[in-house]
Amino acid sequence: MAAGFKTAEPLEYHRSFLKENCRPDGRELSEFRTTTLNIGSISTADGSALVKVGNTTVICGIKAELTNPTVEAPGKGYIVPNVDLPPLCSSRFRPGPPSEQAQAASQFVADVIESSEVIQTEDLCIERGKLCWVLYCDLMCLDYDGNLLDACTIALLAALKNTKLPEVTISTETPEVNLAKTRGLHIHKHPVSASFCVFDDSILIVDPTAEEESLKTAQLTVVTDEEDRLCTVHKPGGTSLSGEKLQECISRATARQREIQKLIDKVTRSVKTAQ
Amino acid sequence: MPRNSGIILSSRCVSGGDIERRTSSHAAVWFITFPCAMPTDNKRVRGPEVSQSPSLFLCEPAGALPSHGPRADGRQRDQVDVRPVFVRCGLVSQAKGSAYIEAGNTKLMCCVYGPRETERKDETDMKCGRLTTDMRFAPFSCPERGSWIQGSQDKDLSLMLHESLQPAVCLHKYPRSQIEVNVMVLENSGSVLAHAVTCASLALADAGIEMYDLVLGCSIRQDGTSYVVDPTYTEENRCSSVSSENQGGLTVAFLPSLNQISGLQSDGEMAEETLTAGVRTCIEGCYKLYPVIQQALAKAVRKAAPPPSES
Amino acid sequence: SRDELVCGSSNVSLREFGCEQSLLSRPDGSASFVQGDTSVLAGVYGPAEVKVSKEIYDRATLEVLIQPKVGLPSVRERSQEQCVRETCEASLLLTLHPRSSLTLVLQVLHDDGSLLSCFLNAACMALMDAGLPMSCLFCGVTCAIDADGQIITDPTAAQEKESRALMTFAIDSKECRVMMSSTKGSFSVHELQQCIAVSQKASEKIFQFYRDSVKRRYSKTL
Amino acid sequence: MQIFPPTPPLPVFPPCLSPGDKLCSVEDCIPGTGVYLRHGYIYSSLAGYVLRKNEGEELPVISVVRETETQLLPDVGAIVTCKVTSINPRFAKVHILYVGSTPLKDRFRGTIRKEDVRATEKDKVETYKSFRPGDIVLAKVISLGDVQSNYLLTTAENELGVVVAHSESGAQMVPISWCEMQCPRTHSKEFRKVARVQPEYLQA
Repeated sequence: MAAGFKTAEPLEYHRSFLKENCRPDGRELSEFRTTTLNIGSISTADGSALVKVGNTTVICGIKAELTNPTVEAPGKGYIVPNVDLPPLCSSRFRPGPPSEQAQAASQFVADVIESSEVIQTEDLCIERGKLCWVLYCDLMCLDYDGNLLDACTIALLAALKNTKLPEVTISTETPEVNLAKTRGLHIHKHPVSASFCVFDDSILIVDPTAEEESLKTAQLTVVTDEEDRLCTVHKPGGTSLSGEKLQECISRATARQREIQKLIDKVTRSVKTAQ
Repeated sequence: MPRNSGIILSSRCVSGGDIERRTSSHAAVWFITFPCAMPTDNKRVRGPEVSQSPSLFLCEPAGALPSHGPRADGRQRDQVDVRPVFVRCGLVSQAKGSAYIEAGNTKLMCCVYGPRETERKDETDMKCGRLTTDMRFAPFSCPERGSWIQGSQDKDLSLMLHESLQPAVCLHKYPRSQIEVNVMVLENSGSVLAHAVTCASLALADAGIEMYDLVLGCSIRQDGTSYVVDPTYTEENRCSSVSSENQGGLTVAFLPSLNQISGLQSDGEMAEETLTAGVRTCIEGCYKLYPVIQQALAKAVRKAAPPPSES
Repeated sequence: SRDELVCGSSNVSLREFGCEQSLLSRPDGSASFVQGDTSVLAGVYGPAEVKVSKEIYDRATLEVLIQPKVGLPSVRERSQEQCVRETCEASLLLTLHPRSSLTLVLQVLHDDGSLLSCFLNAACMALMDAGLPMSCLFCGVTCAIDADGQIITDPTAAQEKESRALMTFAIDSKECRVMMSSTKGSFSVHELQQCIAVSQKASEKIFQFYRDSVKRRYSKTL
Repeated sequence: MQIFPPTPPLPVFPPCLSPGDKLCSVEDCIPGTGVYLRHGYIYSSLAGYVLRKNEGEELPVISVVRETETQLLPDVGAIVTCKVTSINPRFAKVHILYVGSTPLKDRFRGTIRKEDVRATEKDKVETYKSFRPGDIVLAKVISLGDVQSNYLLTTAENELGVVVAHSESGAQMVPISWCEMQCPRTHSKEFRKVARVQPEYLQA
């Protein structure tokens, strides 16, 4: 009869688990789901990564193209992130223009890139005022089971580390692209995000699943980099949060940043040795 | 080679259950690709107005492909030499049924949702269900970056996928409801429609939707007298070296155990007997693929639950 | 004129505030909120008929639309809409109007910095003016950390441009805690706690301003 | 290059079927579920295991079965569990959550008309005295409905009706008669068309 209880009274069902400090899938309140990473699996992209946080799967493909820089910022290239939630990843998304959640996620990723300065857009400039790179970072969710923002930041960071840009020389008027010689991107910072959900204005849980996300009263996402500086504290409304709980989340986020950075380095090394 | 340039004369053959050829061919349509100046799309983060792909400015152009002798990836020409296929079912937790297929570098994923309530109801829905298909290319899936907005080619492929799957699904068992098939191409390295058909029918079977038979897809590329089975992206878009007739591509959707063709799409210009020979080659290609698909399905069913004790 | 209120290391100086209520005839509640040169007009419609697809059986459906001063709303406006909507949902008692719809429209008249906090203040005044049941009031405070680490509250657009970090908080009136936070730029944990403290102090001044303007509004009609 | 981590190898089981496999001819057995008939032969229409059940007559009933008896669609006569979403004097609108015991991933909409609420004194029924939004109700499907309307349901039997209801104060109410429920906290009584609790659901 438990299955009946779960769909008929989802909030009661989750509360009964949270009373014993555990969750329906057996995790503690501050435990992340297993995170697996797969780098460079798309050969048509200049850089790609696939991340699975529990069931939530996000794939990021980066395509570099040539364009001319803006008049105001002649020495800077562009980086254009976009998150898409296709109808494939969950039955709640309909085909058509991106939903508010997809647009909010795109804006979140754009803010994280800008705030954390993960790469300097000056590195993307080829010829000041004439020619520069534009990195289209396309993030797509293949399986939506909650906590989209964490999976997106990890996928983006791993894909940026995997990106190879061909060398471009401007001898005559038209640029010359030499695919043989490629160079990687210089990654200045490693921003990693940790998302939390608040239940009944008090209980704080980490890495919520889609079900837990639908029952939340507030949601908080903290992005930190390796020098423990905060890049984003994104709490889009909901019930208020005290200072101590906010501090609790920040310390959990810094621990998470260490874990993920180790994971990305390990996988990048294993891919390098494999080539 | 930009994705869709040059003359495409597409003639589509659609058949219901048995082979009955109703050809409806479109007039010659000329697609010219502009540097992708997308309409202002204010629902996404926008980059510069116009940007070109670096492949337009390559200092040494890609070498022309040999038109006889072994193919670039070592497979033989004029033989049913299909790329090895990696298939998995049941990967997406949210979907009723899902399948992932990898043939060479072509990577496709398909999810099935339903049967669920139809938004728009009309008379035919009362008696039998409705099948909707949506096929999309990820922007990073082709050498030339595609846009997020579904192009006309994606819509065309979705329609062909729908025509190939519709005869194989027992829709009369799902009155008043709708079954949604979503295919996402992660990487396009040739014969995308063929593998999409196979992947979609596998996802339907994994979802527990009743079907008359699985649907397998195979495609060939005819170049003069020689043909290549399961062509890669470069072979598909290569302009022919010898300009004789019989230039074109052919994709067949085939029901293996009922021995029927449910969908046939061919473009280019071919003589009658070349076309029928091509169809026969494709059918042979599908039979080669059949055991791998059955084995993948069996593994998914076993993983879901051990067999019930024989009563 | 900036009325100075020196507290702790940073001064909580807010620009000249101005607020006018029920200035529009069509919406059920409306308010215009001016912070320095930044001014926003808010209109509230509802509780009204709801579309079947958006209907929630036990509470009202709140929809927020932000219209920029020029051009069409883009991805940034959608993200701001989400912040304002979820803040209002937390403070409104939506279960008292089940299966109905509330629409909040925010029109930017002029943007000279601290736009998101001006949205929040205008939204709160408009909801009050519409007479909707609310569990608590909320106000928006924006803090900027300039190059040498000083915290400026309610910055102008120029101050925002050369600031190292920018944070906007929604503070609720009951426990004075953070309901919404949207940040830009990188900062340390200590700077974050400092900015929250400054915002909480500034929120008391703003809530006092709310009471004064509502008292002024109803003293005329009584 | 595999894109997903490989799953561990599985023990070998008897071969399972995929759609379109020929099972046997019509003379050998009677088609059950998950199979279809074509040109005198029985073919499997599901991916699953063969199940031969012989009930008395000489020909066994052959069917193909998947892991759980996934009743995918609410069909006529099925007992469904649903949640009331809105009520008005003429009918109550519900979302169907369960068909039998299998939860539905996607919600189907249903309607309980006023005259289908109970069997006795059909015309004196007031819907707001029978259901309230948010109640969990057991009902039976009487028709698939036509183009405009959705599934038509009925609660006109004793064991159909409200199973779980929350009172004004939010506590879960206890049924005290076939048409009344009481809130344990405020002891206030509210009218509902209560389902008589089946003996097997009464835990100790």
